[in-house]
Amino acid sequence: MADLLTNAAAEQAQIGPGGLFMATLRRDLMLSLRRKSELVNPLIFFLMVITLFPLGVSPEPGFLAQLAPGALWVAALLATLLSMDGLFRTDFDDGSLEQLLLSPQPLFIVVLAKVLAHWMLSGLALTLVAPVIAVMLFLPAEGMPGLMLSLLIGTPTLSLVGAIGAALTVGLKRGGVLISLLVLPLYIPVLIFGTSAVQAAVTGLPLGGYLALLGALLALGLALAPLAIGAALRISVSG
Amino acid sequence: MSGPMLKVENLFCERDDRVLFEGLGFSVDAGEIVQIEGANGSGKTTLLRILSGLSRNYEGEIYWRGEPIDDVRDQFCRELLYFGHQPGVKALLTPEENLRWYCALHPSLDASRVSEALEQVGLRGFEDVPCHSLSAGQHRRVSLSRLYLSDAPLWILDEPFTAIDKRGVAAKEALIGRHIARGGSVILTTHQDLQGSSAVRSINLDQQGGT
Amino acid sequence: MSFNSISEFLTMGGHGLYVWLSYGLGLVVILANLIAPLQAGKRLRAQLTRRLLRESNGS
Amino acid sequence: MSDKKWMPRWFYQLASPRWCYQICGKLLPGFTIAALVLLIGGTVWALLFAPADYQQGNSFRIIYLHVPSAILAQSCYMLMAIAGAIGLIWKMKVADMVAKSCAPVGASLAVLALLTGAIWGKPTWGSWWVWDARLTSMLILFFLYLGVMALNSAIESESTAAQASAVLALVGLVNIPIIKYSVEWWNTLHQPATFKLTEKPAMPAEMWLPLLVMVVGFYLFFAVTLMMRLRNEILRRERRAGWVKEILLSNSAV
Repeated sequence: MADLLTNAAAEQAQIGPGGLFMATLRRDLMLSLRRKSELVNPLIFFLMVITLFPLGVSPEPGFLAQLAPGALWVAALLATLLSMDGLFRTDFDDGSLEQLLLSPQPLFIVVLAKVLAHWMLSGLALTLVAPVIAVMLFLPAEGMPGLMLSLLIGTPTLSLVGAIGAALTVGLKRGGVLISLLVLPLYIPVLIFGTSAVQAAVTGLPLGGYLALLGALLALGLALAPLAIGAALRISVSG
Repeated sequence: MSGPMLKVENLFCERDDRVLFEGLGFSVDAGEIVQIEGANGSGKTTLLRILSGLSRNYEGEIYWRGEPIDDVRDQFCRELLYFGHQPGVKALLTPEENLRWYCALHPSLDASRVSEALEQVGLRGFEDVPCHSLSAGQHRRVSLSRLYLSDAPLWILDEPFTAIDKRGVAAKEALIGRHIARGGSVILTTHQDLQGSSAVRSINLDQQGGT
Repeated sequence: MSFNSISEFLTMGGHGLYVWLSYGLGLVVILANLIAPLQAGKRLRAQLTRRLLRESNGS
Repeated sequence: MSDKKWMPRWFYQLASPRWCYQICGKLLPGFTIAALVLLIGGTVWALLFAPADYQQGNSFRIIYLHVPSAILAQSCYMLMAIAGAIGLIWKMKVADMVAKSCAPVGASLAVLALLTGAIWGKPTWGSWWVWDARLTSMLILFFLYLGVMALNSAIESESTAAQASAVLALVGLVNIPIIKYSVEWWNTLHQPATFKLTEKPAMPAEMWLPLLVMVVGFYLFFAVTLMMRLRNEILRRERRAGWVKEILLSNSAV
């Protein structure tokens, strides 16, 4: 896999903003693939948090089924948050972030590529394993499409907003807890619409409205978050 | 173009309740080496970070080719090579991958010269070895190979000679000499004296601020 | 006047606890917001003055 | 900077910490008196003369604290974000200081709104806390304040802290309407429509007039505490300026 990526990088000649986007995406994916633990940690965390619910609340199937949409979304949200701290930190520590900020290329391209890479390894991965874990919580089969779709559309927003927190705290030695404090309140709308979508799917109501709202949040996040992330990175590096 | 490349006027910066420099002014012409001197903690790195645009916590004016630097930030970034305290090299990537990403950040660089640059710093044969298994000196040289790639007129180098052996230093000085000869400028900090370059001008930060 | 006697005013028709608790908290928050900056200002001025005197004596 | 030309003069004066310190000093006594008069008068009116609500009885009088503090907690956040933005864009120190002074005041007002809401909830709903849309969004607003304050205190460099907090406050400002909307919508989804704390059909004048007095009083009180905090902040940040030294020395001589 890694070799394939390297060869692809070698073939690319002309590097414009699009090339930078692809190069950064490839680089970040490659870095994560070479650090296997980072790849699976959010997934293991996701699984573990889900395990806590039957143990902590009740293993009764009917009850768990009712709890499942919220529990799955909260666990996915926390798992995304867990991996957020590392998004810019390694780049900050080894000086890559300075080089990135001094590039004449538009900053939001690199930022978007990094967030996309983060999402592919957290949100997208969580979306793919979510049905398996949902079965453990007795989520009815009708709820699965709602779960997958809402996670698919909702988790990129989580990555975008979380990256703002990561960028603001990247200069701090212990930013991990602080990120949660900054970002969790901002996650609430996504959580509300996400769980509602799953619940609607379970009860057989139409999902379209919720997914559209999640999509609107994502569009807004795509438009504005890179600006905030870029500004936050400049401020953090400056300090 | 006549006039200085980079001009600094009335620069003021304080850190942790301490004035690092105040009323600092100087200019850097084409073909000139400016060496920033000063004791540890006198603000050498801070000054280089301000000049490169990384740090915005200062007061005063900086001009790039006669224009306020904030107005021509993109142009300035295109013409700048910054070599910081941290090498900006990813330990998990190979030297070649590191340089390729750097080329993507700077579209004017020719990515096909990456292997040539690595050869220049003596890293031939290490192209596909992850940087974390290289020695400290080799690690540093991965970063320095950017100097061979770059055609940026202004180089800002923060301690470029640490963790590099004597022969490497000589090669680096020759490189800086070539850069000056083709009309580039260098602003650097170093604990070593630069040999054989007549155009070195130094700015001492110890006389600045320090109240 | 909505109340006929002081005791009626104090009990607030059985809601006295809630009303007085609320107004007590309101008073605390308002006073805290006035006293805190006053105190902080005093401390700050004293601290800055001490420092200024120390510095002018030192040099 | 080219954008300085069209800026009105007062904008510059406001940007001068010294001028700002002095004008705040001049305004403070008047504002303090006006705030006290309105707050005391409003409280007396609210407690003694305003009629009791026909449904909620005298517990309705909590509205005269709950609503002003809730309104102000929101206005304060807006001011904090806008001041932060001005500080970011025009590098105006005073704006940074205003933003920093806003956060603790706003947080305390959000706490007051939450506590009075909870206390009011007991006689109205029969429990101290209900996941009512307004209370929930106030709780989230409080969290947003906490985040800004935590970030501000975590970063050592003052200017970096101010800039970072400003970015966070702006992100929060964009989010507040979204959060409000989503919470309200979530609330209607989960709760049968019980009667709300503050939404009343056409409040009579003898009820909303004291409320108006209290709201204005709270705004004035907010101005007073903000100016006091701002003056402290100016002194602290400008401690090396000549005029601050003069003020300090003239005070210590007396």
